[in-house]
Amino acid sequence: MSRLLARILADPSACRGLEAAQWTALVTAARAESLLGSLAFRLEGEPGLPAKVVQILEAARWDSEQARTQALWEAEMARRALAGTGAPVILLKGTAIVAAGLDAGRGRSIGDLDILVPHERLDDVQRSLLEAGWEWVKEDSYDDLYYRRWMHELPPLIHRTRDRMIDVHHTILPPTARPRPDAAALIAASVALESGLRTLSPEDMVVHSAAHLFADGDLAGGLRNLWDIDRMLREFAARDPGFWPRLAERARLHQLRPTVARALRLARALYATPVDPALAGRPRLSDRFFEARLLARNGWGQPTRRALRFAFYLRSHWMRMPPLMLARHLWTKATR
Amino acid sequence: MGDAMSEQSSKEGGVLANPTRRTVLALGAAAASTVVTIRPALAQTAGSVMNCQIPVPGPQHSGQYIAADGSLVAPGTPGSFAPPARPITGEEAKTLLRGGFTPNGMDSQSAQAYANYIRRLQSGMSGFTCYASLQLPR
Amino acid sequence: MRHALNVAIGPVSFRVGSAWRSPVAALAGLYRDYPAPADEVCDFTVRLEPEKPWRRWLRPSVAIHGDYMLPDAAPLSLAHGLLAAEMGMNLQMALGQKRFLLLHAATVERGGRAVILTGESGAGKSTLAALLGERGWRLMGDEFALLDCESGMLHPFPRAISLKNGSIEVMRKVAGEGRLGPVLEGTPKGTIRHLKPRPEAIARMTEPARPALILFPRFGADRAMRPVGAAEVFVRLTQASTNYVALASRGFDSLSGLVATCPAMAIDYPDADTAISLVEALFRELPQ
Amino acid sequence: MAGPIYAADGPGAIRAVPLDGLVALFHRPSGMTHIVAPPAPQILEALQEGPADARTLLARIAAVYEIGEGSAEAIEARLAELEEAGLVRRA
Repeated sequence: MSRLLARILADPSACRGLEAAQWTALVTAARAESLLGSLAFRLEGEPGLPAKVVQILEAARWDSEQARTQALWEAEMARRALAGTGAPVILLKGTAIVAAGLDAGRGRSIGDLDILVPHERLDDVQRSLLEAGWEWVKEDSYDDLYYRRWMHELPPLIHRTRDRMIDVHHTILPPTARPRPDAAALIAASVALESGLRTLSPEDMVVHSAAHLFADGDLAGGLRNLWDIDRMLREFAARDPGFWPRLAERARLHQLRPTVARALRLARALYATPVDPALAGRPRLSDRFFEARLLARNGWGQPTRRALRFAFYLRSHWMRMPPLMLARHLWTKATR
Repeated sequence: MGDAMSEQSSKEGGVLANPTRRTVLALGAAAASTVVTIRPALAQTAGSVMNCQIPVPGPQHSGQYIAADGSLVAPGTPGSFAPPARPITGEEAKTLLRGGFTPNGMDSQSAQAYANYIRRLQSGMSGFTCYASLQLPR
Repeated sequence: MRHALNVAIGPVSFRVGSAWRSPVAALAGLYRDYPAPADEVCDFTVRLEPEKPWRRWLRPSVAIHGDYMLPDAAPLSLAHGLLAAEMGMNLQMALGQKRFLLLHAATVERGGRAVILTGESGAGKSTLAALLGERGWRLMGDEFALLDCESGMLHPFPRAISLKNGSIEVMRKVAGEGRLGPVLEGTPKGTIRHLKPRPEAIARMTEPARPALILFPRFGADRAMRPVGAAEVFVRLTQASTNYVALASRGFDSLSGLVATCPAMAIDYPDADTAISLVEALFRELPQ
Repeated sequence: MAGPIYAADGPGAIRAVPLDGLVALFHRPSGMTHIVAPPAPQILEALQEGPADARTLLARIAAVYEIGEGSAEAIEARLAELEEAGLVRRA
């Protein structure tokens, strides 16, 4: 069912002629992949939808509108809390996408607030957030040490009255990952929004999305992340003919050229995204596995392809940590 | 209630307080709170939607003991209590938090410590949604 | 999934899938008289499945999954599969309903005007609504009231009423054995039996009504009533709603509209007859 | 000594419905609902004239209302609460 979902997102007219049971399955798969809001905006105005589908999609659009308000408000609260530090505050992921008014933000579900700040300002930022009502989610010295040493972000904080989490990053991949993105360059190229908050440059947003899709997890929620990439590539390329060469240049700078290339190939395969063939490179056999993993969900919303999922889960740990460190991490988790 | 309300009800922005000149306004004591924010409630539906449980402590901290104030401490710390043998059910948690009967198999002091642990749960921790759903409004 | 059934309750439809036959069979029995949404798209999907693959056979336990899930939900035993299906549907409503403002309340209707009965669980509103449903009122729902954000109308959600412990015998005497579902013993909420609403309530399940009166019933105290102020009603209803905050301005507008137009009373009652006479009296006093 | 200067969102950011003595506010930028008691609505109203500190706000309010008991400190405390709720911000 995920394949049909991807096809309809890419080409809404592909939904014509679906039967009731297929619609129910499509809605369920879209919910499971956090793509119902995006689907709802893609199908807005599509003729001949069943009345029930019209209602479900309309409610999904309202819901994503509310998600957008909440995300922007949380960003504004962080801006107010951090105004005194003078540090640049760069929005990442979903909040950045909606704050920049990008097409990818239409209907997008948004979870935690993710921000990027310069590494040397982490202590100031942390102090100001704690003063403004954010609290550590868990008090645990091992976790704290683990984050400080091995992670690209502070341990998660949650606001005590608004119950919203914030992830404060100082770069976009853990220091243990093999690619080493240039955090200073990310910050230097960032773009100011009217509010004073910032987003990454368009090219860096795509690079970050690609890094996040592959390196920072086991591809859970990958279909949604790839949809972000599809929308951004289309929008940025249409806006600016210099986009593709700059994307290639930034991908190289952040040591993420193969990652970006793979994201481009997958976007092209699943969402028919027009991509720069030189940057995308030649298809690789392993692309098949990634494609299958991204589509591993049925019309009941159940995950499928258990073995493939597990392989990707192992891979995510492998990529984040060198083997010795991984062993030490799993040992500590198991024995404390 | 009806009529007076509906006349006033749909004022957009601007005239918040509908003031008549020289209405007496008490500013109140500095400590008196005047803002209540409506927060999401799974509240009263708890019983009808779920049958939840709270692991004490959560899986990430298994093996740790619970101090009287609900914080987690190393096993065997004086004045602390061993975790319960099984997760606390939503129904039991409700009773515990009200300070009512002690569920079977618990003594009252450890029950108090568990209740304090549950009160300290925060979003993102195991059992939090269960706890949040038990917060009956007052 | 191996076993599946579509169920429509009022304006909402569910697709319930199960790894076992028995929960779906029990559900089909209970909802036999409801119009079947065979060829309709369903709003929500519920999955009753084993937590771990081997739990399908070995000490089977039913995990409640679906479009919307709660991480802390504990599985139920297969003998309580019907209850799991019901909880699964309620969970979708509580977490996923965005078309209507969802109030945790029972609703009854007469002459096109609806009475909302709300309050904490255990206040007796479910049984009270079920009794009113046997005495000339149309039962719109015993658990959820659906307030339409555009029209301000209430939509019925007349699912089978879940009777607990003592109220089972009370309702069996009034409604008879024929409309009762199987006895579920030893559930987390005690003994449970479901009661099918009267045929008229089911036949009119897509017909909305205008809200006319809000009541906060409380069982167990001496007969008493007091008007409830607008601010208190507003706050209590936000807390009785699972989606008030999620609906944002639509929730605010429809709830403030409801509070502005409906009088609200708290009623205390020592027994069912007193409660019914209080409801009847207050309803008669409403301006036409 | 002048305290901090506060500002509120412009008109249209808030929808207000009186509820016997209290006011329910829907704050559009946050999507949140607040129930507020006097003098919070009056402070928000007075801020519509422009950013101000507690002392200036007290003067603005006193031009419209007979001030009962209370002082600029009370206004200061209310402002802190309104700031935490996101209804006012430091200018």
